[in-house]
Amino acid sequence: MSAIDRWTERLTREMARSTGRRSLLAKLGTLLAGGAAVPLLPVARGLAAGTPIHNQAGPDPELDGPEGDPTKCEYWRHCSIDGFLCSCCGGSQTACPPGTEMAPVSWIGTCRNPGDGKDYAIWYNDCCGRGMCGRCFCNRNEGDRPIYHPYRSNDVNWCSGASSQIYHCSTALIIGLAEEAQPEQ
Amino acid sequence: MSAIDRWTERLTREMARSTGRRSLLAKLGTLLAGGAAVPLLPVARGLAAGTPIHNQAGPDPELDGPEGDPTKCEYWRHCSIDGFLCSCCGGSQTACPPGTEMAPVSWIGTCRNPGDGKDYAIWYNDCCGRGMCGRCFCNRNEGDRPIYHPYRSNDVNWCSGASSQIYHCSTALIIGLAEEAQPEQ
Amino acid sequence: MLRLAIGLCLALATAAGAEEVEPDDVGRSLRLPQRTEHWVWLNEPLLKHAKLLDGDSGEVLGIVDALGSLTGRHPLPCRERDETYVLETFYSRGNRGQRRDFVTIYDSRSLEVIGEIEVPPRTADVGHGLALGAVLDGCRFLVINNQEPANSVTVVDLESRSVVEEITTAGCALVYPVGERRFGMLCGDGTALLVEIDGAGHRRRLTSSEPFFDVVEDPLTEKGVRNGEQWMFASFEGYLHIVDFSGERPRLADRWSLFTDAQREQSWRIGGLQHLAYHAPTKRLYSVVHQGGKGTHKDAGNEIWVYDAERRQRVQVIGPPPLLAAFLRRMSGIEPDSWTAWLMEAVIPNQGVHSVVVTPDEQPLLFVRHRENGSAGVFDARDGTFVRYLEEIGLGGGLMVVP
Amino acid sequence: MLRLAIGLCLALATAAGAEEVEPDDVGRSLRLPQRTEHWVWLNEPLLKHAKLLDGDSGEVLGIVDALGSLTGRHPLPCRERDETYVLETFYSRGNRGQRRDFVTIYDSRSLEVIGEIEVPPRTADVGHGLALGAVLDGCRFLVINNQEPANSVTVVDLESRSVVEEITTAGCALVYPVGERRFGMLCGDGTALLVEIDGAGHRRRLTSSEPFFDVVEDPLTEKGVRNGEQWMFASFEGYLHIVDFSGERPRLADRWSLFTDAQREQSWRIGGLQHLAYHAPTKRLYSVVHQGGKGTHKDAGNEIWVYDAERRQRVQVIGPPPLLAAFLRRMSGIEPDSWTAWLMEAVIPNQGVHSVVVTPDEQPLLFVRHRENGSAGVFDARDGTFVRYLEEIGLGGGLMVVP
Repeated sequence: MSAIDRWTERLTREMARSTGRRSLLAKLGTLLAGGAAVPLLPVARGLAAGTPIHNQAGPDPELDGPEGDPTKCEYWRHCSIDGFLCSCCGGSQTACPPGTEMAPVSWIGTCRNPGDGKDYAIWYNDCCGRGMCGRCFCNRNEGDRPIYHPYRSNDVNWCSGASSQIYHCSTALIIGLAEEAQPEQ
Repeated sequence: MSAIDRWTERLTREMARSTGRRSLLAKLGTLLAGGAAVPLLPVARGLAAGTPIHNQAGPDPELDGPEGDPTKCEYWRHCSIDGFLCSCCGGSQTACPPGTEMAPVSWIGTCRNPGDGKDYAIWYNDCCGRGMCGRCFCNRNEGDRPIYHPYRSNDVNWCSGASSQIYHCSTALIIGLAEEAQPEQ
Repeated sequence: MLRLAIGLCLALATAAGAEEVEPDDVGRSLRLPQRTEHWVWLNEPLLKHAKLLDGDSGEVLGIVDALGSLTGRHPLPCRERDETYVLETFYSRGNRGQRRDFVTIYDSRSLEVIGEIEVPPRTADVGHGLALGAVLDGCRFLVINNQEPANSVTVVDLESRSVVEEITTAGCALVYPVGERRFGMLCGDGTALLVEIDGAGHRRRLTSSEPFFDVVEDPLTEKGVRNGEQWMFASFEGYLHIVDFSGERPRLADRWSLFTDAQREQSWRIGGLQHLAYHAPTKRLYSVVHQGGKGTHKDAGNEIWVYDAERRQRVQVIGPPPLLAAFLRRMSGIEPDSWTAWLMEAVIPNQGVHSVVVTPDEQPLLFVRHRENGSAGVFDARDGTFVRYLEEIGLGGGLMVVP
Repeated sequence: MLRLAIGLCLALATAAGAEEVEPDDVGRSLRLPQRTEHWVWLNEPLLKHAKLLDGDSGEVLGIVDALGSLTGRHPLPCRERDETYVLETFYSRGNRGQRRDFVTIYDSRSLEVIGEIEVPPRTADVGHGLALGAVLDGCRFLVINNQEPANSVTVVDLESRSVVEEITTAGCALVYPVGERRFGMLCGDGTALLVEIDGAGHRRRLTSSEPFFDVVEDPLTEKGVRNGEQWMFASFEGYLHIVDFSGERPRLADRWSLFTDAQREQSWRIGGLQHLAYHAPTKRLYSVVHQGGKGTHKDAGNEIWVYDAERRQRVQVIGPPPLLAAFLRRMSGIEPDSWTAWLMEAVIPNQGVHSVVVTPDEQPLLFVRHRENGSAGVFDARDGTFVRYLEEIGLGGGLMVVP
């Protein structure tokens, strides 16, 4: 078992533990290309079955101003987002707008929550299957990397795993605390 | 033969005469609906076979300012146009942009040429089969009528007769002199 | 390889602390909240969709696609079935290839696509986007205006989700519902047509009115508003025509002038896209007007005149908000209360509005919209107080539908 | 009926007079004029097409569709075949249903669709739109970057108009042509990959370089520029990497800093979309730069630095024009020379540019573009003189391709 394999196994176990309720089916793998071991990401995750009634997750209660407002680009979870904010499109920072499908794979950012000063790992899952929402375009690139480093790249259309790859808007889900800050911090 | 039938027959003959080179296949008809004789238009016309090399028809030499400039909404032929000006999209006021198809039917306007003070009948043929051009949107409504009076209605997507009904831009072709001015003049 | 592993580790980690924000569930999509009377659908022709907004909050609640026409056909909501219908045209190669037309069926609560009905590929495509399809009362039938080659309508049974038949309506166009199995049309000979279908949706009878308007000299705009079994249409010259479809044969029930002689002399004129709105409980008629000559019947209006339709009197004048300045401010990323925003509002001309719609309830909202940049605003319809802008609706579109 | 006949008569008439303007021919479509070196393709993601413009006149020459991706994939022109290729994705129901991907083939002179090649429905869709497909030298083969599930490329034979094969390139992405049957890629382990195909387009050999950059600490942007068999990539931290694909194995041929230590201290940084451009005859490198921190590698630049790439020295600084003010002026319908236009330019901040491209000829033009509103301008690349705005390109898009 290579170092990478061991690492992905540990990661999978830890993610499953830390995310609790989620039915976690993280698929991580490696492929050999040109003799170099390179991780094949993104992370595929299971989807929660429930479709809640309208539930605007709403602003972070402990934060004032745009850093606590999920309809603003300055919202703290948006530090590596690239797209239309689902909170402006009938969804929220954690759920897709009515009639759209959350893709099971995403890119990952690490953002500092000004409320507790901690760094959180964020999944920027895209909502898919309907044309561009067009509202609240936001592009911030802390920790963004080129597409040859895909799970860190916000440029990729992350609707790949959904039933239609048409992009509608982006969410910003908390995975858990991050071990380290962004390279940028 | 009804009055309308005689009228359409005369119209067809006169159009063929006045337009000379065109291979004119004007199809005019009437249909009975609810007991009332109502003309079924638009006029279907044959398409000239030749596809000329780039030939920006260009401004009217005798006219200064926007009234003589086919890329301007104020151009005299545009008095009843509704859409993107083909002159701004790689075409001209008389020819479609490269790769698009001129629909064989159109609505009809009557515009006064400030160069000679005469009223001309204008065919606003749409160019079709490619998405909206998006440049030089122009809407003028002299003589425009609602869609139950279809061949006088610039609101209709006149790509109906083309192989794809996707609208790209609009031209403004001279048919000949008009017998009467617009009701608006 | 070590460096690579470190890079990967940056993103993900265990969470042992007690105070941190809880992890989120993955894969959730929202449903709509409970419907209120203050919702409105706004089309967007460039993005080819329609947005559902709440007039009370200004928030976007959801979006449905509307592909393949000039304007993006607006949604056709049906309360009895909790369904929303959109007429769409698809080509096998985007803008080329084989054309197919569909009624796309959405669940009105989840906005999920729950079905489709293929219809003859002749659905009318018209820039104004109005009265090209309608759900008849009771939501059993949907009627679509076809355009090519001759005028006709397609009758769709929404219960069996199938096409019943195509009825030729040569010379007549547009669909104005007046009952469960009855709808009106306007015709090129200056008449109105009443189309009646039977319980299965088949053609029962077509009945024409007497000619009552002049399609050349003073035609009726297509932008009528409904009042029960009557429809009100304004003519280009500003006469309101009340067409009654309740009897065996449609007829002009009434006709009155929206302008006094003095106002006509000052060139006041109707115009716009959805330039009329009617609020039945208060009998208030809202009319977008401007000063202009013939041929300006689609121009935006810089005033909204409010009439008591019973007394046939103008009772109020509402001035539209500076929608273009608000639109450009938002596009430029300028804060609403800034000096620059104030300057933009002062410099950029108020271009008026093309469209008005009013909600049907007792505390009605009046929505207004400018079709060229799609910007919109909300008034209290009772007293004409401006309530808010609807921000970032899109980049174009002038249609509004109260579901 | 008389009134109706009069109405119809209004439009059409005989023409007996001698002086009137001649009737026009119906049904004509133009071909493109003779190609010059100063043409450029500009994408438009909202209208989902790309416009071809003449930089000398500022005129739009023609438009091709580009459906089904975030940005509208840019055209891939091929001079030898007089063909232009666009990668497109179509769904059977607009934004839903079955996905099919195609290479749409245009005649470069008429912009007519003259063919299509269906390809595996996995073509990569990436916001920046760069290096996702490329025509190899000589125009025999087109290579497409796939994205899902694993990294791979599809090789298309343009002569037989068929897919030859899919080559797995796990961990490596993007396509940088370096010959008739050779192209480079960049990889997640900090290496470059050389892919060689045989005369039929089948996989011949994949060869990796030594690792030469750090994908976490200082990755290379995807926005490289070609110089023969070498590609130049800037790293986030502003080091230019010259990667040589001419040998058996790709290698880092050279690496130099775009900034002095003093400039680094002032936070000068590369950034944008197509932030590099290279003019081989004069060895001039154009680089979009701004002052900012880490994470600003996609931000627009308010300066364009011109380097002599041989001497590795900055030789000029070009300041971008106020594109946003020009864009909003045009949208507001305000005349260029008016007081209002002047005021808008004074009030609305200059947001810089994201992209630069340069034409390859001896009198080169430098095109610049801001991706958020799609506005563009033209400079004389030799002396940095501003030549003109390219007006009304669309409402978004930052890509430019010189055909």
